[in-house]
Amino acid sequence: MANRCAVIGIGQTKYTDKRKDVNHVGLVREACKRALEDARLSWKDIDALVIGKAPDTIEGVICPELYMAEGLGMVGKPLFRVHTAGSVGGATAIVGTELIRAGLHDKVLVLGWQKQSDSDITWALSPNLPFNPPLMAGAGGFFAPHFREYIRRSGAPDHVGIKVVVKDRRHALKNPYAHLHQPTVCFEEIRDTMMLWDPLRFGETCPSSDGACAMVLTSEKFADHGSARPAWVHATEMRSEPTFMPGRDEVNPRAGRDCAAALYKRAGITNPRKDFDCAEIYVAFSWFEPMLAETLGFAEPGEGWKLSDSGATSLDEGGDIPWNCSGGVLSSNPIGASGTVRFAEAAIQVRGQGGERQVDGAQLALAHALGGASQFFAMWIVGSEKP
Amino acid sequence: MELNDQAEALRGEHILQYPYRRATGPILGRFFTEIRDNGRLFGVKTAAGEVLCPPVDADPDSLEDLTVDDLVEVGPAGSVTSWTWLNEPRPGNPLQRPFAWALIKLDGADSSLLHAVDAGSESAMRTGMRVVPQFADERTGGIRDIACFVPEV
Amino acid sequence: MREVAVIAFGQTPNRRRELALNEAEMLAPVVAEMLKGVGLSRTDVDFTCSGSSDWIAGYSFSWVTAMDALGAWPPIIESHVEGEAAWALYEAWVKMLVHEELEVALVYGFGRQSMSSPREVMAMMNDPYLETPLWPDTISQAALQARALLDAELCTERDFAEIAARNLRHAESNPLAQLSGQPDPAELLEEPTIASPLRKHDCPPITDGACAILLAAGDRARALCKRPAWIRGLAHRIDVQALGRRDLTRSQSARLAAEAAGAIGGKVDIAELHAPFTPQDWILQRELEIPESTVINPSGGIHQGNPMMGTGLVRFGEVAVRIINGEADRGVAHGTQGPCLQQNIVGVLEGE
Amino acid sequence: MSESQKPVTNISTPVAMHYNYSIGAGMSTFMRAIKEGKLLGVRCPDTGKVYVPPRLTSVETASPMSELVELSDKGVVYTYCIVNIRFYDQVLEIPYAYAYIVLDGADSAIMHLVQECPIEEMRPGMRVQAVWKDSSEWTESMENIQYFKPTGEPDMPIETIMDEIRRKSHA
Repeated sequence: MANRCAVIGIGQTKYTDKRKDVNHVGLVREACKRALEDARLSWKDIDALVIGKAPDTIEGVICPELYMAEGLGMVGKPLFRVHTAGSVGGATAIVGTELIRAGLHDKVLVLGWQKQSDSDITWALSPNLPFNPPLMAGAGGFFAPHFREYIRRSGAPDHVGIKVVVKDRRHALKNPYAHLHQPTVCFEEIRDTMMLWDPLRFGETCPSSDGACAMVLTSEKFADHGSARPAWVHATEMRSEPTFMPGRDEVNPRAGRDCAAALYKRAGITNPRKDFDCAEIYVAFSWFEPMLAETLGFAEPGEGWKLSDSGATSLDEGGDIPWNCSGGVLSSNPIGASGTVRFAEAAIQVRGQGGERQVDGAQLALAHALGGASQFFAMWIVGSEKP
Repeated sequence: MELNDQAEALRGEHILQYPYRRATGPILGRFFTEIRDNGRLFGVKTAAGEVLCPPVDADPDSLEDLTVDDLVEVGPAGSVTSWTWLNEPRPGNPLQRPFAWALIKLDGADSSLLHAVDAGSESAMRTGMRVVPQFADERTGGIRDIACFVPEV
Repeated sequence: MREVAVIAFGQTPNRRRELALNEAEMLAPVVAEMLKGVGLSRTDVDFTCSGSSDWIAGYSFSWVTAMDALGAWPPIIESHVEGEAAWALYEAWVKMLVHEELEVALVYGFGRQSMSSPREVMAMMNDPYLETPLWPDTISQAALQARALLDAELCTERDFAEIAARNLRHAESNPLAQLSGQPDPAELLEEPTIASPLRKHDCPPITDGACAILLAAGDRARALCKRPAWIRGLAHRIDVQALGRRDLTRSQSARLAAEAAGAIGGKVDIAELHAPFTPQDWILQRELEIPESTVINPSGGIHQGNPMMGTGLVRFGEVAVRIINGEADRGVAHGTQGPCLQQNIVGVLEGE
Repeated sequence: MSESQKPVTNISTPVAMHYNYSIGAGMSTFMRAIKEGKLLGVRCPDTGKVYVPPRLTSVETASPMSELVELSDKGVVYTYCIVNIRFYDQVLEIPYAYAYIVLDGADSAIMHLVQECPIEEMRPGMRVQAVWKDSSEWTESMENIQYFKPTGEPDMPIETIMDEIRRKSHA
């Protein structure tokens, strides 16, 4: 039986489009210091750091964590870099968890970050390689055909995507760290934004953010050290599937279904909608919410849009299974950190630290990160009780 | 028809380029500003009393944040602590004629800075030699505002 | 602690330029052959982890292409490190320590350095504010370290040439080696310097290649392999990066990693050191306290080939195969990344 | 130097890395054929699925694939997107449609532009055909096909087609 692992400290930066006042080291230290303070630990107490970030083309530095090692307090210690595309923030937390569970370390800092403002994300993600010029315009263009296929298959009405965005952006108003704070956000405002990648409007896409999110993970011995009760890691799971598989179901990827099934089995979850108090799911574009609701077992195939449409995932509407109380990726997207933020926000809920975005009495929460062409999945379940 | 895995593959020129622009944070910002505007070099003084040039954002011992108030002037002259002679400069190097890369400990500093030394020939280079910075004619903010170092006369 | 072993290793021939195949196409037959060698199929692999660099490949998410070539269906449990694949081995090892149900793990690394100029590409691994804008190349940086050793009178250029000659000599018995030979160190010293005091023989070759390792746990390892190379210790540490902040004659992080892995003391039959430059080989021998009797780099070391980001993983593979085939009982494998041995990983492998 | 300049808060650090990029065996086979006006796929020995462009190994089973298949330049639209935004380096007139197109005889979809079709008439299941550049301009590039256009043939049941492809998968 592997050791237990707890989240005892969480730190985030305020997500924003350009952090003009800090360099890479300054940005990540801000999140780490807040996590350490929350954990009531110092830099020197940390045994190891696991750091995640999406492609090194974004900052134009190969393995920037190497030059940042000293500023991260890791000289003479183990520093480990993960990169699994958009799911990396989650994969990073999973590696950190396993260092604890394997008994190799007692106190591990996990950190996801991205400084998108160093370059341009559309540039960084467009391969533009010889012989095969790209046709789609950015990530939204890549996923839009999948959303169209979902809509065709499920018969979902157009307003559901808009409703998801309004819900998440309203949640964001309760989260001081969220990038987009749009006090007037409403259905009409999103509906009237430009249809960039039909069926996806500008308003239904995530922002491009600078930011970092850190968590202090510890073994059971130090679980009560933090300033709030620990979030216990009940289970973690990852799955990947190929990009260019003929007939791959981009709408409801098998990797996601398998990942959720294995995760739920580990934690004894039989009915995710009922068993979880809330969930932080990687919804970078509006239509991912209903699609992922099906993939992750919150709704039957074809019925995910009804879950979103019913208000079940809304904190404001008193939904029974609030999704993305933090505002989600639709409100903040520091790519390499976005998965870590999901994992951290789930922990915030079960630690009761959510402030205005807190789900009353949350005891068990699901977090999910998604990468590549909806093909990389990283998930964890955290709870207020020991597993 | 069979797929051939022996034939020479097609090749094409591909350039991965972007004009990255990055925030410096306060300490490096002041460091570059002083070079650009005043031709002065600064290091940062740590709690242990060490002066690090180039400066860093966090104290290496305590890991506390350092601030612009911890900056102290160093140099501009310094000594070479290690060097190598490059007969064929590489694209983007500060000098496009044979030159030395050197680690340079500026007077008053306890650590060394990496830069180029325009010494004319390898025989002019030795560890411990004294060098002074030569600033770029047009300074825009950044480490290249130091064009190179040259032997102190 | 759960017992985990290397049970198989495979690599492509190390080539200056692979003309026909891309990374994924190079890797796939290596993995297929390795699995076949131990009688496993793709679906027997419980965890997959890789190491690579997008800036070497020339585009973002380059490792995904490799994963596609290996048949990731039904969906697999998979992860990736940006950087040297020896750290992917570390992730796989940790994963197997935790999860009893994971019995077999596949680890691989690859790179096609020939497509670009590695001396410039790797300059992007430095401080992007203070160093990369000057584009210091990897050879010049290593030369600053070499000079520090000479200035401290710890060793001589002759020592560097001897290390190169030793590697090249060992590579003669390695059919996959890129470089090999029986050079006279004195003659090597007559060559011109590239970045003084380093000469061509002191530097790594530019290589296109791929490599893969198979890990297995406990009795599964014993069932699949007559003599598994058990991982008795595995640890990694990092130093401050700036060369002007380090004692370049040392690699503190290599020593700390070796101590944590239990590599210091005890019998070491063979050691494979990931020293891209010959002076670093000398430093590593000292930091890892490699005994006189140890055969260092029986594969040919860096002269055998440098398929970045797999070169460090190859070191683990080359130690493991010599344990598996009975040539050695206990060996030390080392991987590195970052300028001048900034970050180091050390493993101790042993046969039963 | 001017004293009135603003303090430095950010620096410019341009990067331009040059690659002599090699596309590998599978893609080279495809591009060499397209230079002759042919579209090639490769058949997976385990699932029978035809991949376009050809690859050396199956993404599902990792088995080597070597049996090349010449494909029609006609196909059916699986799904698509209408793009109303110009992005980095993009030269296409907006709005434009690009679609996942399953060529006759293939199981994997290729992505390409669909034109000569009013945006509102785009639909899954629509039959389309490649519009080639003049053969004198053919090179080793996907751009030999300017775009796809509707053939006017009756639509195909895309759901059934995709289900059939999925049924070929192992496990």
